[in-house]
Amino acid sequence: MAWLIFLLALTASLIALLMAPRLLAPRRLTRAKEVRFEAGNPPYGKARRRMVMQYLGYVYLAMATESIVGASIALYLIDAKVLWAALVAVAAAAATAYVAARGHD
Amino acid sequence: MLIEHIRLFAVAVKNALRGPITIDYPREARDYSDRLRGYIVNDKERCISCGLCEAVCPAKAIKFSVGPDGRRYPGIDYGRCIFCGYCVDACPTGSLRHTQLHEVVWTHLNTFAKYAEGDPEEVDGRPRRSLL
Amino acid sequence: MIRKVEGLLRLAAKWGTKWSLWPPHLVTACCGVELAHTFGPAYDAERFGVLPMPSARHSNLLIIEGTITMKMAKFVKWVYEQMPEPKFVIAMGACAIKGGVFYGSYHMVPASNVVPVDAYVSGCPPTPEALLKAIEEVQKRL
Amino acid sequence: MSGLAAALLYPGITAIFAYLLVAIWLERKLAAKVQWRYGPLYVSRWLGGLLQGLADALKLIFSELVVPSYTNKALFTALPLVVFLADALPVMFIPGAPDLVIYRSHYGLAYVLVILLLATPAIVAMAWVEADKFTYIGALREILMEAAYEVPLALSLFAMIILYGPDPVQAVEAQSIPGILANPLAFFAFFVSAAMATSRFPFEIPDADTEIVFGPYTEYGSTLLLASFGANYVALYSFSLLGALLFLGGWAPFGGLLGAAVMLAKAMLLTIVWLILRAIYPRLRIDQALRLGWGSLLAISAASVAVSVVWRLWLG
Repeated sequence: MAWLIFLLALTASLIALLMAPRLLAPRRLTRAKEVRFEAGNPPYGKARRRMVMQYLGYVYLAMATESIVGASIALYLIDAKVLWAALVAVAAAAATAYVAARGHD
Repeated sequence: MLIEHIRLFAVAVKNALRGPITIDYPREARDYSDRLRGYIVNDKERCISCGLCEAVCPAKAIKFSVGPDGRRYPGIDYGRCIFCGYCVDACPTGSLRHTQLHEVVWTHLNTFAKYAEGDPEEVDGRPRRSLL
Repeated sequence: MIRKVEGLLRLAAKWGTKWSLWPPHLVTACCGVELAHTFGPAYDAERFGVLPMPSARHSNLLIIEGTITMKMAKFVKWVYEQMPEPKFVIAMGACAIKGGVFYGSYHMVPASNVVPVDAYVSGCPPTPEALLKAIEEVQKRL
Repeated sequence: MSGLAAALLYPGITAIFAYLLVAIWLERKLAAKVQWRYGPLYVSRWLGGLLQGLADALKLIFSELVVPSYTNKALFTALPLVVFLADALPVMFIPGAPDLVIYRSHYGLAYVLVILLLATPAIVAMAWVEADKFTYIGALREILMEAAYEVPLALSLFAMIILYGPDPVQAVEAQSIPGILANPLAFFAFFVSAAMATSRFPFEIPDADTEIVFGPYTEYGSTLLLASFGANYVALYSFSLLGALLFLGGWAPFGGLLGAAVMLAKAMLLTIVWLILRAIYPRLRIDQALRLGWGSLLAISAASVAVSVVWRLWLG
């Protein structure tokens, strides 16, 4: 039950925190506050532009390696006898990722 | 490689133990030189109303106005004064002078000090400290 | 009872705002150097809880550092309007008060024409101690 | 009863918020000390400015909450809350003392690992909803940082799981010598990847305030800033509790209330080391951080797994 109390109390305190300025703080909306912040300039152009693809390889690498490592940990937790298989999988994944990341620059 | 990082940590700890060099402003004051160009005051007895200060002021901050005794005295607008000290240099009798007061803060736009007289309390009583 | 709670809340708001004035980075002219000096180790404005913040959305103290030209006035106004509500302004330097040496120039705007100013610091540029005194002045106002 | 105390006092909510205030004060104070300054002082001179965090929090509570009209307003206000929750949830599984645990689970460490890795997607979602140019760059950097640290973090925790088992309460009892001595490589990998995860200084890349205004937190004023940026410090709290538990022996020599105090002291020690990094290192570029994460850090964390296996074989 403690976890439920923890979650509820944490959520309640956070919501109270977010509601507090609405009740307590002065409000005066202007047009400048309504638009997005652009370091003192009036905003122009689109905010979401084309992503830098340069380092995307690392993200793919992370997804691939992470899935193998995660699966190994999960399998090890389910059955401790597969430790050796898990170790081999992790070692192979880490070595592949290491070599792959070397060639990425 | 590792030695370098350990040295970084050592430098940080050494600096942390050295203690602050900060001038604890409202309790301490920085030891400026005596010739600090601060708030400018005028000595009415010595002023001869010659108008040289008004002529020389680069920011045109000095205006003359008629005082209670019928003579004209300079007043300084601190909204424009840049504390350059030209008026003090130009003053032939030395009636204008700088004080050590340099924290000139106003809460209103009425920054004109008429007749530039008086003797503002100098920032004394606080320990003075040089920076290094 | 309700009035007592209200008074207590107002007191807490004032106390919190007093010791936590965060200026955004808006350096308009040369007085920015003295501002940097104020926040550096020598004078350390952080003793008063004044912490420079990068975004106008987080800050509540606008320090106008020196000359505002017509072009810059637009952005000063914009930054001021983007700041959340309890907000204070310090105009620093002779140029920001009435124009200093540029008085009467066609491109010169006094700070008080752009935003409501709480404290003026004279000097060209003012010493860091003068700026700290202005910050104290703003704190006294709360 | 002890569960209730754990949920509401330590390591639960009171401790989280107290830590938030103390850690921010401590960070500013430590950085100031190294830079020969005083740091926050005048707010409460007799305490060395300890109330600064409280003053900042009060200021943020009493300042206007701006929700820009171009965003999805519900998500805009809800996502900082999600980030805060995601960073605070690992505390649920980490015991503060032998029986001060909010949710006793046999697989506690695995849950902690999963939840710690889930915080970043929440931050990315937050930055995406804000739809600002700076938050967008911050979100991209956040994704890349997670790509850099998640595998070393998982591997270093895997090493400790092999050594002590996945139950956090038993992990302390299993430590005859502190984990930092048993497996220093795992501690190093954990330390660096936790610094990456909470954007401590050499890796303060997503919210680099000199480059991109405040990264993912640019648009948030008022208490939203407290919830979103404070979440970093809550993550730091989770990480330092976890580090104290796994590597410094938890409440080791004692038990009960004294044990809780010892554990908190160890966690604060770790926190101080993480915080003082701000005064020591310059910021890395994103590609340098990625190369570090996929180079030496990956190798070290893989080696730490091998070290754990050697320990297991030696001990039987």
